[in-house]
Amino acid sequence: MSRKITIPVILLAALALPFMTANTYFHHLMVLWMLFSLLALSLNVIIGYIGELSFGHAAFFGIGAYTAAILGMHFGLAGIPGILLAAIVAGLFGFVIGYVSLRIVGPQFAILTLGFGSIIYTITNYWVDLTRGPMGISNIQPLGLWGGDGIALTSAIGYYYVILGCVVAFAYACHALMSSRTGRAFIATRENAPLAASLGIDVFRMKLLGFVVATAVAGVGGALYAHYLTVVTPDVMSMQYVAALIIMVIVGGRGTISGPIIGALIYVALLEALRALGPLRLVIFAALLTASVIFLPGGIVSLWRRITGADTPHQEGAQ
Amino acid sequence: MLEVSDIVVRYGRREVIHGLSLKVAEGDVVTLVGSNGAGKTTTLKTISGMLKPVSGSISFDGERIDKMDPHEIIAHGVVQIPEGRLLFPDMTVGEHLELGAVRARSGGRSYGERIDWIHEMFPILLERKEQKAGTLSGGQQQMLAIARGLMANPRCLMLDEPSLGLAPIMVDQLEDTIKSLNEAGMTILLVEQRVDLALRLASRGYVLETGSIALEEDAKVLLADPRVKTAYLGI
Amino acid sequence: MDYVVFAQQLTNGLVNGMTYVLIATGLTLVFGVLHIINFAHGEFYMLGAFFTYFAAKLLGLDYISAAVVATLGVAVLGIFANRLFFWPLRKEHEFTVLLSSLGLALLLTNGGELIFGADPKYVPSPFADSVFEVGQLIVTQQRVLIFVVGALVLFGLNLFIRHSRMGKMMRATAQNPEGAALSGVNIRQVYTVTFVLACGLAALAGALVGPTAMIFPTVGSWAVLKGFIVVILGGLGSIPGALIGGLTLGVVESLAGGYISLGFAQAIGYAIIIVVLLWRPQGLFGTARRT
Amino acid sequence: QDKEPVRIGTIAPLSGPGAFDGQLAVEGMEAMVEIVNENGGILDGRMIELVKYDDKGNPEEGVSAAKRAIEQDDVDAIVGGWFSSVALTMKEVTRDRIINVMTSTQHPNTTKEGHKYLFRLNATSVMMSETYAKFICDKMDIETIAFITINDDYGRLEVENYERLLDECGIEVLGNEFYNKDDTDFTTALTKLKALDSDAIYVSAINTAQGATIYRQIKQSGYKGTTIASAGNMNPKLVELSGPALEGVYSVSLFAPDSDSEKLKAWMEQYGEMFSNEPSFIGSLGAQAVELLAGAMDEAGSARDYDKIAEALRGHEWETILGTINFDEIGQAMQNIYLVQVKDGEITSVNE
Amino acid sequence: MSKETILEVSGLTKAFGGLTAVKAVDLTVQRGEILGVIGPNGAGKTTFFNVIAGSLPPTSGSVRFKGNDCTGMRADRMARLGMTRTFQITSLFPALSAIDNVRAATYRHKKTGWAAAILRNRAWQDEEADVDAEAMRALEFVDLGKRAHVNAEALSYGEQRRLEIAIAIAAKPELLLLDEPAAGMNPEEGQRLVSMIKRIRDEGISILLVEHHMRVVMGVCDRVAVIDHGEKIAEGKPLDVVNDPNVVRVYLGREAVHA
Ligand SMILES: Nc1ncnc2c1ncn2[C@@H]1O[C@H](COP(=O)(O)OP(=O)(O)OP(=O)(O)O)[C@@H](O)[C@H]1O
Ligand SMILES: Nc1ncnc2c1ncn2[C@@H]1O[C@H](COP(=O)(O)OP(=O)(O)OP(=O)(O)O)[C@@H](O)[C@H]1O
Ligand SMILES: [Mg+2]
Ligand SMILES: [Mg+2]
Repeated sequence: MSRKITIPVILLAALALPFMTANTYFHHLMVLWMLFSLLALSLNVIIGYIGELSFGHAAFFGIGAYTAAILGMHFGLAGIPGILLAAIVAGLFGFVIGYVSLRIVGPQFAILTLGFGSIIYTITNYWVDLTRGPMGISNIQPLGLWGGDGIALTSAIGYYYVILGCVVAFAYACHALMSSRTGRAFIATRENAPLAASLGIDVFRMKLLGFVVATAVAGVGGALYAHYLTVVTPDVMSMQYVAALIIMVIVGGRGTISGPIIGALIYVALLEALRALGPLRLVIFAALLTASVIFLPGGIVSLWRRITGADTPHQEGAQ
Repeated sequence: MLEVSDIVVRYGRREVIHGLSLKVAEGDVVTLVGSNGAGKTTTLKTISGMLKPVSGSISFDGERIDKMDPHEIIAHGVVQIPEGRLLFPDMTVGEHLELGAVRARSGGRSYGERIDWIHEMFPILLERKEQKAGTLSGGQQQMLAIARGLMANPRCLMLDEPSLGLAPIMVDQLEDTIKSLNEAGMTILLVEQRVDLALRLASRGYVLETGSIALEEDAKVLLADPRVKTAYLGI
Repeated sequence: MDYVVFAQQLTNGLVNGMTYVLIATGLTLVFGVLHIINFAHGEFYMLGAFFTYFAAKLLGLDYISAAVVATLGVAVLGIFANRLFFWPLRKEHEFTVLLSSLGLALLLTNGGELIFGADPKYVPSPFADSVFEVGQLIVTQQRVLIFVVGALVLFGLNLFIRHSRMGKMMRATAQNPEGAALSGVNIRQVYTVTFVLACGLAALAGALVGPTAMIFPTVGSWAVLKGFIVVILGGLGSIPGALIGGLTLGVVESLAGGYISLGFAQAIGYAIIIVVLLWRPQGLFGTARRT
Repeated sequence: QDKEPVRIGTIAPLSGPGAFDGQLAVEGMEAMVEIVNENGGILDGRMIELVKYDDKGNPEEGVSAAKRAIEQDDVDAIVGGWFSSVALTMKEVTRDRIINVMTSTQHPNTTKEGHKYLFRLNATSVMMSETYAKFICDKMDIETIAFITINDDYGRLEVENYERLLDECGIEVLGNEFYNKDDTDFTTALTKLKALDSDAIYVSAINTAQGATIYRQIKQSGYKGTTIASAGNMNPKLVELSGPALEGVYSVSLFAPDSDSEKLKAWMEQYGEMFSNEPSFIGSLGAQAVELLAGAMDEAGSARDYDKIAEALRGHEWETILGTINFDEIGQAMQNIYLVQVKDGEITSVNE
Repeated sequence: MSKETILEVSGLTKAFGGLTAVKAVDLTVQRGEILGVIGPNGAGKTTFFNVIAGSLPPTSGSVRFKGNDCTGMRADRMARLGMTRTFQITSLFPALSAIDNVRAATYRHKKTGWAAAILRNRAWQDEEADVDAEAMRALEFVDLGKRAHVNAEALSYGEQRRLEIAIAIAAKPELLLLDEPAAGMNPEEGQRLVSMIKRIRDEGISILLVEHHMRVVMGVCDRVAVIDHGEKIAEGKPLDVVNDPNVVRVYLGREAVHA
């Protein structure tokens, strides 16, 4: 099967998906899937492309959500300008935080992002005048074109298509990145920073670029989330979301485009399917999660590679 | 003493050693010659237990060692000095020597004697006893790697490109060291890109080509063999 | 009067700091030796507290014996955790291992909720409510116990890592596993010992800190985050670093809470860590990573 | 008995930090369901069936759960909204679509911005604090007070209310410390509060584990003044966990376990048969929700005619396990508020 | 060939705490020249490279490259100016295939970025085709054409060393710093390396070479400098240097006979 066939087929399937069922609850799940796909893809830029771990990604998601909520609340900007502003604000935070912390790599970087994330979380909780504190902001307007112009998106299907559009656009951008000189510089930086530098790659700038893009896209995700759920609380910045996103990226397959999307699907679908199990739900989920990690360390996408026989040589047998 | 028979080794699905056999007699110096990627390092790693053969057997002193873990093999007296040194950058020279002895074979020189012997052989290691290995120069690191291996009190020492990165004067010294180790009764399996040097030191040599033995001869004969001359010595 | 309050806050900070230290040491070991970010560490802390509770309740042991039993029990669990969740992944990318530990953490928390019940529990300790009074300073005996045991454990562990043969093997494995294997280090044994020690330390922390608050199956997630911060602040894999890092964090939080704002105390703690890391990326006691 | 059951969706935190509260709530509901079903069910023999959903104490999960209940599982009514943040979010999903009885949430906006099918059982924090403040002023011999408060909407409202109410009656508020919902150590805050040397410390804590820790640590800090427990959070587990630290402490509650109401006794008996936990306030709210829904559906003659059910609920006073209750226009319940005190490890109501 | 100075190092010193690894070294490289640097283990050669290439800041002294003062300039900026180096300890992108390793190295002299890739415009298409062709040529240059799709970590040691050279030349530097390129090669391969280096020079690239294989040094170098204990102790024509008794004593030993 060549790309030329599979990609249009998958796109058509994604477009047709909502018509498979009239059940609006499934539509809701599809929206969540797309939303998480967008977020996981953005985190994948950090984890998969620049090779660092960020524990602060949910904070940027939250910043986007709050920006959209506050703009909507105070200025009636509930449309495209609001989303763009959410991206800009989240990206600006990403720039400042990235600028400060990307000089440091590895676990130390992860903890720096955790620190920044927690500070943002704490401020969100305490700056009641702006954010309404722990109770969050509810009754956020639904998404419109420019906001306040009467066109408002209320159905889950509508959101599904809007977010699907974002996911497709961003996935394509990631694909283009990987087939460009800039993308090669990303990968070189991830694989061996000193060597990359000796080849003329400005390692810091590459990382910063990746980080800002990732945080801005997370901001878009946050804004869409806020409009769709109409509520945002500081909880969206909690470690729970960070962990969920990391799970999606790695279980799906980091550094790939289909991986995070599949990871998001599995996350949403599995938790839903296990709902019937009651208290056992999360135990089974955790067991499946660890089993998948242990048996498919390269993520679900590596299964595909295994089946099709595209072998990656890989040390084995030593003690 | 060391007998490798018909081993097959794979990395993942790729088979890189296809039924290789070799023998090293007690007290001998045997060298393995082959171009880049022929499988020399792979062979040594298999003997030392870092890789497991898919089939075939390896025995040392009549005992099967191919199912053992590296630390057990070391305890039997088979020690590999790895290509690329593999030191512990933040640990001191002294600690390396101590660690070399964690699975030392019993018998032979005592711990203290070995330390003195090594310091005599490489005085710089005594001088830099407290320095961290990561800050040693390339050549100093190579000496430390050999010293660490010797601390295990080996009977059969496998050296993988020991001259790597050594200045000519140090290579001389290495040559002398290997000679004296052998004279002291140590069996040596040597992999060395300086084929001339290796064949000078060895009594027998195996020529390895893409994972199997192409030639097995007396070292002197190989040194004179025109095929070896053109393929490996560049003359 | 102000003086007394300050001294009391400082004492509170030091004791809280020591609880962080206890949690962080096991983490720093696994982190330092095996380069594993073990998200499940907090869950072993949780298990330590719960095992103490059940050992006291079901076996009728006194607090000290229960704590010892719990510590040993969880240390043994460390063997299985390593065998099933970490050892098989030793050659995989660090993020993969991290996810495996995250899975283990979820498994233990949710399994704990199922088995132990979701209701909070209290680990009874005879030292919990009795206090030491020094002048106007008041500290419970339990807190004094935490401090003293913490200091002793740290001291012992540091000696072990620096000078024992196993400690050296652990450090060697940390820096070059392949080189260690070729020097005769039994890597598998190093993995096992590291996890046994780390889990035991986490459990000991749980058993000691348990009686100062209520326990419930999700306490671990709090513990692991604090632990990480301390580990990074002090320097990866450094035991003295964990000590200084933990105490610093405890005192900073307590003074920030006492004199600036309680709600922001944690955030201020984070801010200080950020500043320290920017100044010394390798942490207070860490060695710089060579590239 | 083969009529289709009436299905009530219950959305509660069944995992995560709020899991214990969720468990108590659901147990309370199950005990009441059992009672109703044993008496022949409702609507001429239809049994009640609970469909449980976990919201993890998280608004987004709450939304998903509510959507699933309505759109996928097609339940007849929803009981939920234990945590304010979840309640505030969830009500937007249920808005004008389904009967939604909210339970323990105390946030005024739950009903202020509610909808035509939304009812809330718990008193708002304003109502609670008015009663409680009066008691504190009249009956307690204190002149100064300090607060230790959870930093969430509930806690913030509480301090706001009490600062005003107590000030009006001449009790001076010396200070307040906010703590966070994941804190486990309060010595720093308590050291500060102790230094204020107030006659009383008011502890605002919803979470049982945190509450018990605070009470214990107050005792351990050597504080000698009066401890006052926040309204609506006294429960047997808290008493058990806090040990002697809670002895003699007052609180107000909708639930007085020693009340002589027959209905309450029956429910507590049923609860004791079915579960090992002690019946709690939060459980009694769950039970009351089931009781009210059953009654209103019977009266409306339908499980689906929400206008009629809502009308029935608003229509008159109801006799329930917690005594008489009636709802105002926006669905807010008016209930009895009891003053309770811990005596010999038992929660007893204080009869004036 | 015109006598244009491409690199001028003067008084370069680098100290690590108490240890001065490089002491006031002066050195110049002419355009098109191959200059060898030899010296005993631990003499400070690698440190010298690190300071010139911007991987370490110097303690004192100056580095001028193509007439610009580049003292203490960051490694990536040096690289963009046209100086590329290899590392003594093999340094590759281990998880990437050999060809991807080399592709990454073309970064310096390519222009189109992410935006062009999104638009898939003409410039991008042409450049990608160039990148592939250049990468393949570099691999073939070092005889790794057949191994193009093998991951770098799966190559044998000697192959990895050659891949490093391919990476370095794909960056199209003006000055190439090679740190022991022949390590891990047998004499025959060393001879092939000699011709390879000569061919690189013939493309107009100047080379600074650290090497212990005297046959390689003698085979390619126009001039040789000797460093011992951080100090330059000799400099000149290869034959003159190897006959310097001082050099024989500290460095060559018995090899002097063979050289
Ligand atoms: N980790 C690995 N994964 C997959 N293949 C490998 C791995 N290591 C080595 N190989 C392959 O195995 C073959 C033999 O490699 P080996 O390292 O044994 O060669 P060698 O004879 O030691 O060469 P050199 O002289 O260059 O060191 C080579 O083709 C190499 O590409
Ligand atoms: N980061 C460092 N910290 C302290 N000392 C160092 C550091 N790097 C190198 N050294 C010391 O500086 C001296 C020069 O080292 P360098 O690596 O430059 O030697 P070299 O000439 O390249 O040797 P070789 O031929 O063995 O590679 C050595 O004594 C080494 O121990
Ligand atoms: Mg080799
Ligand atoms: Mg060097």
